[in-house]
Amino acid sequence: MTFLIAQTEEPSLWSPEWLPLLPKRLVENLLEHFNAPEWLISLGGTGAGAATVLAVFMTGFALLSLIERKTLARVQNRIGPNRAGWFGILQPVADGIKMLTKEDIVPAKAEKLLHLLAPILIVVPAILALGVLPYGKEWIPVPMELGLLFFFAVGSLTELAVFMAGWASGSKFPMLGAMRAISQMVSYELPLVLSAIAVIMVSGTLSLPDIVSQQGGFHLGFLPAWNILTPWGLVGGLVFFIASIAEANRCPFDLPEGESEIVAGHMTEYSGFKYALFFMGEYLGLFAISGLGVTLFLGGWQAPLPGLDFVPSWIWFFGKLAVIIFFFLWIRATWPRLRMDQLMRFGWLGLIPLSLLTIPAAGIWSLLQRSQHGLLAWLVTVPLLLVPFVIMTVLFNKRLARSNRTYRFAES
Amino acid sequence: MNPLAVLLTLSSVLFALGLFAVLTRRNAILVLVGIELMLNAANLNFIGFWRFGPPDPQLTGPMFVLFGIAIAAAEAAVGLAIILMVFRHTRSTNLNSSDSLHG
Amino acid sequence: MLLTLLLAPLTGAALLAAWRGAGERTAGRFAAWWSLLPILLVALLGSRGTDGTMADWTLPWIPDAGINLSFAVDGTSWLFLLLTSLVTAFALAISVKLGIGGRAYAALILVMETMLLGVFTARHFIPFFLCWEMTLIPAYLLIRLWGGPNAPRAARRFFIVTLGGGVCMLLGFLALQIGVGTMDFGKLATMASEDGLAPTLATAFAGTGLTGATLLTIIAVAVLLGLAVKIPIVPFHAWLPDAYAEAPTPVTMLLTGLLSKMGVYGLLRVFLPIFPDTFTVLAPWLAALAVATVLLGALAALAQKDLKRLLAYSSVNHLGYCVLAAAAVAASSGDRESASSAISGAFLQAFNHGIIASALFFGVGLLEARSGGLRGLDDFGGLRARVPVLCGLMGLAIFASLGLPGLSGFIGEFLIFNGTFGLLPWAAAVSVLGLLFTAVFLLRLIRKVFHGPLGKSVSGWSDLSASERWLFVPVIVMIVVPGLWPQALLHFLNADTLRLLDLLNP
Amino acid sequence: MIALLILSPLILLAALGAVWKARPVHAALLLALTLSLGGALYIALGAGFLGLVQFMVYVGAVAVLIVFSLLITRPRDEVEEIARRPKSLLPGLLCTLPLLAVLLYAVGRNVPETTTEAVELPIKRIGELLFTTHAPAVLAIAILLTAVLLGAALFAREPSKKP
Amino acid sequence: MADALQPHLPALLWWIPLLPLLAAAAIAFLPDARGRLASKLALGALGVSCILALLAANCTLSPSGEGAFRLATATTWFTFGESALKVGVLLDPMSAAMIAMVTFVALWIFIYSTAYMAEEKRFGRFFGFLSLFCGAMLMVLLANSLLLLFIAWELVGLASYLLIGFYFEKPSAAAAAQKAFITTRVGDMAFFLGMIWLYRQTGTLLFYDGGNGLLESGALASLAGTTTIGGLTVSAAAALLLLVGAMGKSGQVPLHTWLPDAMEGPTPVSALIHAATMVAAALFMVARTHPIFSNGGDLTIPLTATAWVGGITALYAACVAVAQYDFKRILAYSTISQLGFMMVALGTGGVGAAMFHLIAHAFFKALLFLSAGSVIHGCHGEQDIRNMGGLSKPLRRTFLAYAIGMMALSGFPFLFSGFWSKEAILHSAQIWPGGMGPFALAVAAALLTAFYMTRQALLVFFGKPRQPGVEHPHESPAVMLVPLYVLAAGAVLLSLIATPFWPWFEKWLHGEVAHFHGGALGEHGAVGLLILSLVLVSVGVGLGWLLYRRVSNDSRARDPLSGKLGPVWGFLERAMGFDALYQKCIIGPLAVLASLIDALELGILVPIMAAGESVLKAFGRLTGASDERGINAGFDGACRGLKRRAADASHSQSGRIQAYLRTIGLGITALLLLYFCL
Repeated sequence: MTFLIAQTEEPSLWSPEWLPLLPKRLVENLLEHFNAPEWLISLGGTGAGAATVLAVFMTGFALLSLIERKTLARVQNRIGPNRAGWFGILQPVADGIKMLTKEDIVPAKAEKLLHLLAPILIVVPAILALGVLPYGKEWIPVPMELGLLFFFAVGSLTELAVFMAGWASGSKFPMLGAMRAISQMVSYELPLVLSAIAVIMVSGTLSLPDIVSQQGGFHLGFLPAWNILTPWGLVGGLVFFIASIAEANRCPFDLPEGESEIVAGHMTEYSGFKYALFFMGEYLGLFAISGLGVTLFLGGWQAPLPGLDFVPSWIWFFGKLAVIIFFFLWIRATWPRLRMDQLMRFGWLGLIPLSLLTIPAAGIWSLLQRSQHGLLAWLVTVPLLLVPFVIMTVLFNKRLARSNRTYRFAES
Repeated sequence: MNPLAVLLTLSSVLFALGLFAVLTRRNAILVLVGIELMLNAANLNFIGFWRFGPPDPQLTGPMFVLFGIAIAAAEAAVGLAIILMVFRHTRSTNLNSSDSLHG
Repeated sequence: MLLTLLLAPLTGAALLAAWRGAGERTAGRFAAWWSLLPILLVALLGSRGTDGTMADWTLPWIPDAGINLSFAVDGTSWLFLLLTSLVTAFALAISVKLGIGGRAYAALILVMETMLLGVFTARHFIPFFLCWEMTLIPAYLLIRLWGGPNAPRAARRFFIVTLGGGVCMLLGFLALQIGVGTMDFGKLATMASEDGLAPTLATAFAGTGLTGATLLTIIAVAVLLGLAVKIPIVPFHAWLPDAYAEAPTPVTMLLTGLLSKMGVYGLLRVFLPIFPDTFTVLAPWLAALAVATVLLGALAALAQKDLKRLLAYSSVNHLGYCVLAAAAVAASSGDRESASSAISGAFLQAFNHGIIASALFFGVGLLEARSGGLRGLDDFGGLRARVPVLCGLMGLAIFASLGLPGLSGFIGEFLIFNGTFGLLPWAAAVSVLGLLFTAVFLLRLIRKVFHGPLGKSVSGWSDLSASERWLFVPVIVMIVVPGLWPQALLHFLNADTLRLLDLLNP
Repeated sequence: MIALLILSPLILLAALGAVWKARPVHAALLLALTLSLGGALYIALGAGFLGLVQFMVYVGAVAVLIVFSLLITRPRDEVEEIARRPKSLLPGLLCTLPLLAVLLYAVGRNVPETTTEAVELPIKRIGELLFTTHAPAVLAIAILLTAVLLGAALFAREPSKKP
Repeated sequence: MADALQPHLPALLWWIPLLPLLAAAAIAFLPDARGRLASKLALGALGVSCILALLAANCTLSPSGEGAFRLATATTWFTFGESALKVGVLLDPMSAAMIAMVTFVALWIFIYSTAYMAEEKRFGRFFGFLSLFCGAMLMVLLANSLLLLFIAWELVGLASYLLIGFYFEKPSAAAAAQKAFITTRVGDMAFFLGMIWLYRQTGTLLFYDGGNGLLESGALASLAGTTTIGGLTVSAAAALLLLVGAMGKSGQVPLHTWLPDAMEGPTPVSALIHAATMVAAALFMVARTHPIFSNGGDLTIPLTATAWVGGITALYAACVAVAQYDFKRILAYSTISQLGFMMVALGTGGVGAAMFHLIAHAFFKALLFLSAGSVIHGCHGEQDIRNMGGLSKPLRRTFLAYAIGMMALSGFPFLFSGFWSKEAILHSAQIWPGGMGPFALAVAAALLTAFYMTRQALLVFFGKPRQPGVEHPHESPAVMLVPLYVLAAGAVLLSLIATPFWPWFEKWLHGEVAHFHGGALGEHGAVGLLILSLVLVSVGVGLGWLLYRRVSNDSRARDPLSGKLGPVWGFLERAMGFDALYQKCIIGPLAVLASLIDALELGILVPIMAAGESVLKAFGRLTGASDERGINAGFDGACRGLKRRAADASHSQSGRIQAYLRTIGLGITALLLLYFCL
């Protein structure tokens, strides 16, 4: 691809910072040793790097599926899976085996091709998206200049995939689920992108590594210069994370697969490996989106406090990722599910206006920061965001209070 | 052979196809599909001329494409909204079923 | 900037017109808040410094005829813009308070504001005249639809008479367009100051066989007629008392506070520089008329029983001073100091009278609202015991209006008399009687309405509510501050005054 | 060049499908495919930014919208046969083919000489241009989009229940 | 001390009037409930400015070698065109003495009021008005610009209006207030014209401006240089106008009618008006602009006019005072006549004498009014002296104070300031080259003064109570008595500083050092004058004693004098019918004129308008009709035809978009083919 960033210089092979890149560089060195052509080397390297990432996140996925159940159990005063292995550590493996060995059923009225395509199209974008995130100072699987754009571009494929799944299974519930899912995704992608735009405006670049490196350094010597610690960043970040929960179809926004209402949404007609793919796709998507959140707002791999740089940067990244994901789990464990109309209203009347607000705020911010009016920037942006927020919450509560249920997307 | 020629051919065929869809499709939404195709053909031309034409610091082509895309999106949104409205009245998206303007 | 200012109220009107389902009060409130926008804009304009034009905007309209919609703001216009925006906002706020009007009403007032702003900034006759006449339509409707029992007749007369004046003015300027070939105020003024007007006219209208001077005089008189009706100068004031009395109080404020000022403005900013020589000829007559206006206004007010009519005549009387000043300036033969004093005085008087008169009418409106429509001089009595705050505030306005030093009314009158005395001592000496009579009838008002034993109709009144008091606050500020610190207004005027004088006697 | 030669037939096929396919949903999906392939083509031509934007907008938004509205309006004639209607087919062809002919004729007639060295699409430059030279256009688009947002919302809102 | 103060003096001077004004402004925002606080504010402000005034006066004491001390500041107030208008403050011995007196006397009047007005509902307002009154007065005294003086002057008028009309529920009070304001405004307008005239002539309104001032040689020369109507010099004309203004404010004949009515205000107000503020302002103004009056000799027209006006007023008021029954009315007329004295002094060049009499008069007149107030207060609001009597026992303390005041006023010899000041005035009138007229009038007035004061004293304090209401009066509280004694002390002690033997005051005004020399009596017939005034006083008092020694105990009994005077008495009682005269000759005709004008408007202008209107209407109907008949009909017909045609044409529209599109497409194709074929 023509729009890759040039890779930085080669340090010693075993430094902790470079540890995750080990397989990639091993493959490259090997190929060079057999003086393979340039494109092959880069291809191999990239493949190896991708493999690393994939491996990491597969294990992450496995662990998460377990941890989630454990956490939920804790919150709900249960023990959770504890049979398979020590503290049920082998539970994911067992699940995997079960999934793979199950029969793969395809409904008679289904459209075979699309039905098959859908799960793949769910997983692929997630993996692609994971490819462009900067996990560490040096660990950037595919360092792309347009990383952010790319992320969103491939992310937008998911909706189509979901639709395929729902439509191709040719039965009621998947269809309803798909419709819900699509409407939800469409309406929550907007705040996601808008709040990201604020970041782009301030950092003036689309490449994720640059965005992260611009969040380096500390205010007042100890406050990390992450975007989340600025007024617009705070608002934007919160919006972003809420929206990302919705994008990942997780509680409290998990209507598309609300078991109690529509069996499993668009995945109803799937089973066995395809179902596993869906499952995996969702978790990878979760990783990807929260990883992006970390990158954009939580300073990516930057250390939270000065003097902690000796810890390899990617550890910080994953630490933050873990925290975020734990929050997601927590929310899921504690929050009830929204209703469709509430969901829509919240998205359109709550998040989008707020995220729209962050853009002028960010503009003013960067302007004033550039002209050395730090304090003024605070004074201007905080009320700019706070006042509408308060007003909005008031109105919002009013409207929510006497809003009765409406079926909008289930007509005819 | 000349890449620009290929590109232009491609775009013209795309355009023709789009036009065909617009003229023959019954379903209003699919007419919209045709329109999108035509717009893309146009964009393709711009890209092509920017890419293979003389270097242009003003980036006229890409710019135009950018705006074109934006407008296309807008057009799609409005179009679909209108179609939905129509659908609400005459429970169909068949263009011929909405001919209340006939003389 | 200027364009924004001009369009701001219009936009408000448009929004109101578009906004179905806005309840009366909502619409009124909206308009009132909206009308703060022009004030803000004017203030911004004012922050641009006062020398030369602060802002201008020109749109060629009929280039062949050299007709273009050109507007510009200099210090003097700025003062009037301020007045317009303030009084309009005040009037709108009060309409809400008095529960008058609704969407159409508020929208009309806003339209009127735009037109007034246009009049005070126009630099070419066509836009000037357009705005000038366009103020009539809203005014007519406002009086006609929201006015008192005899409103239709009053409105009709007001409309016809002022329109007649307008027609005269239009004819005059058309003659200029034909004769001299331009209606641009600036051009005309420069031509006049190089006195190129009469000869060109003579050549243009050679057919009539009249001398240039005569033609010029005819034209000038025609234009003057239009202005005189608006100001109004005796004996063209017959429409005024009815109109003022019948119009709803806020509209009366606009009429006296702004529409009459258009006349003064036109007289000093348009008529004076374009027809200096003719004006010098007319000056004695005009001065006589002005003195008549002052005295007759005051005496007629003395005879009134209806508060609104009384105040209407007092407006006539006060504007008489402005006319007097104008006449004096015209008569000035290079006595710069007197002339500048007279001009500044006239403008200040116009401004302050705008504020004070609207305050007074507001007071009357409040009285009406409390007494259920009564507003006779003898319907009240002893109010000061019952509603002291209202009386205190109205008293303030009244004393300002009779030119008590330390309040805004005085400076204007001082400067006017100071200027006039240097140029037309007799006129000044005689019209000082006017000041005396003003005091007489205003104090009589106080005695009959506020003092004496408590009237029957007055029992069970409540004093001003908090919101009403707040409404008065800006007025008080605008009355007291210029009185103590006239420079605040004057430093917007001085540069223009000198420029005007340079035009008059180069 | 290679990318071009590989992609263009695919694009054509997809487009053909989009035009010809009887089932609306298929047509829509194929449109999505066409457009994403177009995006790929842009990238191949060096306009990565545009490619991604195209992908995002068309696949992420337009295609989804179309599909979605297809779902909402389950057409009665789910399968609409074009072939069954020569009455509209013939004039359609009659309009399209000559046009195509003319276009191809024009293309074949004179193709300007081409500079084949790879060109990069500098994003920063795009940004600068957007907010300097094309600022008015950007504003216009912004207003247009806002209007569309509101307008679409108003249109698509179901008629209020209360009389 | 004084030197330490010098640099700050200009700023300090501004504060003297500003403090009470600010207090007034603050009180305006206080609710009536906070009356006490208001009074404290007013008192505090006035007290501070009193101290400041004394300090300022102290600065002027040290006689500098060259002439009197004078400090004049000038700052630009506003600019019109190219010319700037300056205002400033001026401190010289005259103003220093005045501010000291005003603040001092007013302070005690304030204190007195706190008790006197205690039951008043609008207690706070009252003090607000009082502060405004004093502040404005002080501004008058300190102004270095005729304009500033005029402004303050008008404010004084306003304050007096508010205070006289304080009991506005009483129609008489309201009327009195209006009368006061308008009558004085007549004068003010003259003042206004005179001021503007001076300004136009000299281009400045500052009194002293380092040589360019109004009262300095340059301006005076230009004023004297130009003559106007009637051969008067401008300065004479302007001075006459100023004089009219002064007459209005200080109630000189014929503009005096408001002053007796001003009694409608609360007693402390009367005290203030008559002693310290209102009328004094007028006198002070004349004194201040005296250089303009005397511009061109001691016998200029304005001076003569002043002298005569003063004399006439003095005698007139004294005569009227004889025939009054209202306690305060008598004092009011006495004030008028005393002011007449001062005018005489000013007219005859005795500025120092006038000033001194003004100050002395301030003290004892304030004293008299306050004790009158105390008496009225004691008698539960009784004001008619016929109903009083025998109050000297129950109200002994008040009586003492009153007695001092009364003797000072009627000029009892040697001990009392009134004696010396009157003496000085008579002296200056006597040596005036302009004739003996004013002198004679003043002498007569002095005689009558002694007479009517005796009458009042006898009727009020001696004999027996003639009315049940006043049998058991109660003595006033200390808060009201202390001011009486302070003022009484002042009235007595002032006599020390202006005797012919040691004319300290006179010298101070001129910035010279006063030396004691006993031989002062020997000079130009001072002895004669001394004797004369002794005679006058004793005759007056004696007459009074004879007539009113034993008045019948019946309150309805006719006045002993009325029998002797016959119809004249009634004439005097009606104050020589000025009010009736004005009612007939001015107010009535004015009203008639007004209604006439109104009638004319309604009768002539409006019909003209209506006529034009109806013509227009007729025209409108005509054109309207023609439209209906002619144009519209044809137009409608045409339209109908068009409609029919259109209906036929519209069938070709199938309403199907794609059909249209196809048609268009086919059309284009056809065109293309055409193009390629040709």
